[in-house]
Amino acid sequence: MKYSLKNIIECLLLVSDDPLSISQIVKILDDKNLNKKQISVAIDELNHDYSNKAIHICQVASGFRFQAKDGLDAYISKLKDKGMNKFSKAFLETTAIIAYKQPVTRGDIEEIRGIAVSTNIIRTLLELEWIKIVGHKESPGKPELFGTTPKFLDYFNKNKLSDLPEISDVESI
Amino acid sequence: MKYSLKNIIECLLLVSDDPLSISQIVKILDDKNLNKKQISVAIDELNHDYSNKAIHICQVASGFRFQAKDGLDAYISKLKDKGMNKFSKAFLETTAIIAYKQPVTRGDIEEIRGIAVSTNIIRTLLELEWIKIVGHKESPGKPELFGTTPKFLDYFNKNKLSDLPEISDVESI
Amino acid sequence: MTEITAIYNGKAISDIPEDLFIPPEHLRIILEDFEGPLDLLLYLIKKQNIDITDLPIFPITEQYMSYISLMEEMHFELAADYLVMASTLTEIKSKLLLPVETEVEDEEDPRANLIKRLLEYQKYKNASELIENLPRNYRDFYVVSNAIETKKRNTMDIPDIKIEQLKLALMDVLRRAEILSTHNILSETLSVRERMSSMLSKLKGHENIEFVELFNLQEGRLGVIVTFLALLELVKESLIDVIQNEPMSRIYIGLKK
Repeated sequence: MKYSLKNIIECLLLVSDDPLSISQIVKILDDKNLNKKQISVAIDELNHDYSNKAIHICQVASGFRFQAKDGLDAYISKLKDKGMNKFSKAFLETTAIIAYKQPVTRGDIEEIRGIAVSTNIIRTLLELEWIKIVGHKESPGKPELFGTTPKFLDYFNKNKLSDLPEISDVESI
Repeated sequence: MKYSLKNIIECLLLVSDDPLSISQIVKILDDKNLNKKQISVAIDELNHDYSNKAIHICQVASGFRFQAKDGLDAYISKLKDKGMNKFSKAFLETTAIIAYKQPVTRGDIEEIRGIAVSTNIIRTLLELEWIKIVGHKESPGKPELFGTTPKFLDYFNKNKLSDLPEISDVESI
Repeated sequence: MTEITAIYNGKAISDIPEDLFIPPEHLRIILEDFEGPLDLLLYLIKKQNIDITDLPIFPITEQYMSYISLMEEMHFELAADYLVMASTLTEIKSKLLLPVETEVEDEEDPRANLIKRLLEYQKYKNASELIENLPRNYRDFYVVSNAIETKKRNTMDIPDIKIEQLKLALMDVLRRAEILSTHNILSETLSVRERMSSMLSKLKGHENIEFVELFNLQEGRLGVIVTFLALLELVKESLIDVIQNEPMSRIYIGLKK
C-alpha cells in the first residue's frame, strides 16, 4: 500500500459526503488483514495528530466525520455567507426532484440536474425535516434514499404528495 | 490567535465549497498584520506537511483546494458514484466553441455549428457558472458575448485557459 | 434508390437493404445522432473518403437530399437549418452548372465558403473531443470540498417558496436534463412514489413484513392498486426482497440485504 492506513482513512473521511462507520471503512478497504480494532486505533491516532490543528474527527450517530474545532466561527461564517443568493435555485430544484421522484439517491439528483448536489442543501433539507432517509439503495456505497416528510407537506399546506401540482409531459412546456 | 495561520487555512480550505484564492483568505482572516505572501508561504508549508498524506492542496483557476492524490481510486469509487456528468455532443461542442473562441455570441456558435443553439445549453452553462456574459457585441440587437469562467477551469483541474489542450486548424477530413 | 446509411451509437450502419423495415423510433435515433447539417455533411464526406478541398458537390448534394427527404418522410422534426443547407447546396450546384461565360479572374469557387465552414466545424468538433477527454472531478480526480462539519451551519433563511415554484423548478430541470445525456425521465404517479417512500420507512426496522400487512383495505381499491404498484416499483429498483418459502405459502416483504 502506497499510503498508510491512517492516511487512507483520513482521505476517505474527507472525501465522503457523509459520516463513515468503522464497518463501512473496513468494507471499503477490503483487506483480510484488517479488523475493526485497527481502524478504531488509526482514528484515535489521527485525532492525536490533530491535537494542534483546527479540525478533528468526531463520532456521530452514523459514524465518524471531521469537524472544525471551536473558535473559528467568525471565519467560517464569512466563508459560508458568500454565494447565498445563487443558493435558492439549486435548493428549489433539489427539493423538487426529491418531492417528485422519491425515493431518490443523491446520485439520482445529480444525474437529473447534471450538476453535483451540494451537501449543504441535503443537510439543510434534513435539518428542516423536509426530507428523511427512507432506505438505502443496493448499489456501490449503499447510497441513502431520500423521501419527503409530512413536515414538507405541511409547509406547502398539502395533505399528501399527490396534492402537489401535476407535472405532465415536459414536451408540452 | 488560538490556532496557527497554517491550521486556520487548512480548516478554511476544508470547510469551503469552492476553491479559495489568496485574496479571499486574506479577506476572511481580516488581520492587518497579514499579507498575501504569508498566506502563500503557509500554503506551501501545509503542502509540505501533507507530503506523506493521501491528500494535498492543488491550485486551480479560482484558487486552492484539497484533492485526493492519485492511487486511491479503488477506495474512493466505493464511496461515491462516479461518472455522473456525461455531456451531450451538442453541449460539448458549444462549450468547446466558447472556450476556444471566446468572447463569442450565440450567433457565432450557430454559425460554426450550422444549427440553432439550444437555449437550454446556454442556460445550463450559465448556471454551472462555466460561462458568463463578458460584454455585448456592437451589432444589431447588441447580442451577449460569452466567455468561460475560472469555475469551468476548476472543473477540469486547470489553472488558466492556456492549459487547455491546443487545437489546430483542420486541413483535411 | 435511397441509401440509408447512418451512425447509431457510434457504429456505422450501412447499406441497409431496401426491404428492411426500420422501426420509426429506431430511425429517429439514427437521425438524431447528427448535430446539424454540417455534421451530416461531414459524415457523408468521411464515409466516402473524399478530399474535402475538392468537394464533389453533385453526389454529396444528392445524398444530402435523400437524407432530408427521409427525415421528412419520417415526420422527423427537421430543424430549419437542414433546409437552409439544402438550398445552399443547390445554389452551389447551379453555380457550378452555369457555363463560364468569360474567364473572370479571381472568381471564387462557389464551394469555397462551404469547405471553409466544414473545416472550421471539424476543428471545434475535435476541440469538443479534447474537452470530453480532460480529467474531470469525480471521474478522474476527487476534490475535497465542504468536507467539514461546522456548528454554525444553516443560519441561512429558507426562501419563501410557493408550491408552484417547486413545480416550475422541476420542469426546468427536466427540460434541461434533455440536453445532458442521461436517462429519460418519465412522469410517474406521485402517489406511487409517495407510497414507495412510506413503504421503505415501514420496512425499516423490521426483518420483514407479511405481504398483506402492507395493504390498508380502508383505502379502497385505488389505495390497494397504488400500494401494489409501489411494491412492483420497489422490486424493479431492487430495493426490496419478496420472499416466499414454498408455493402458496405466505409472502414476506423485506428490505434488500
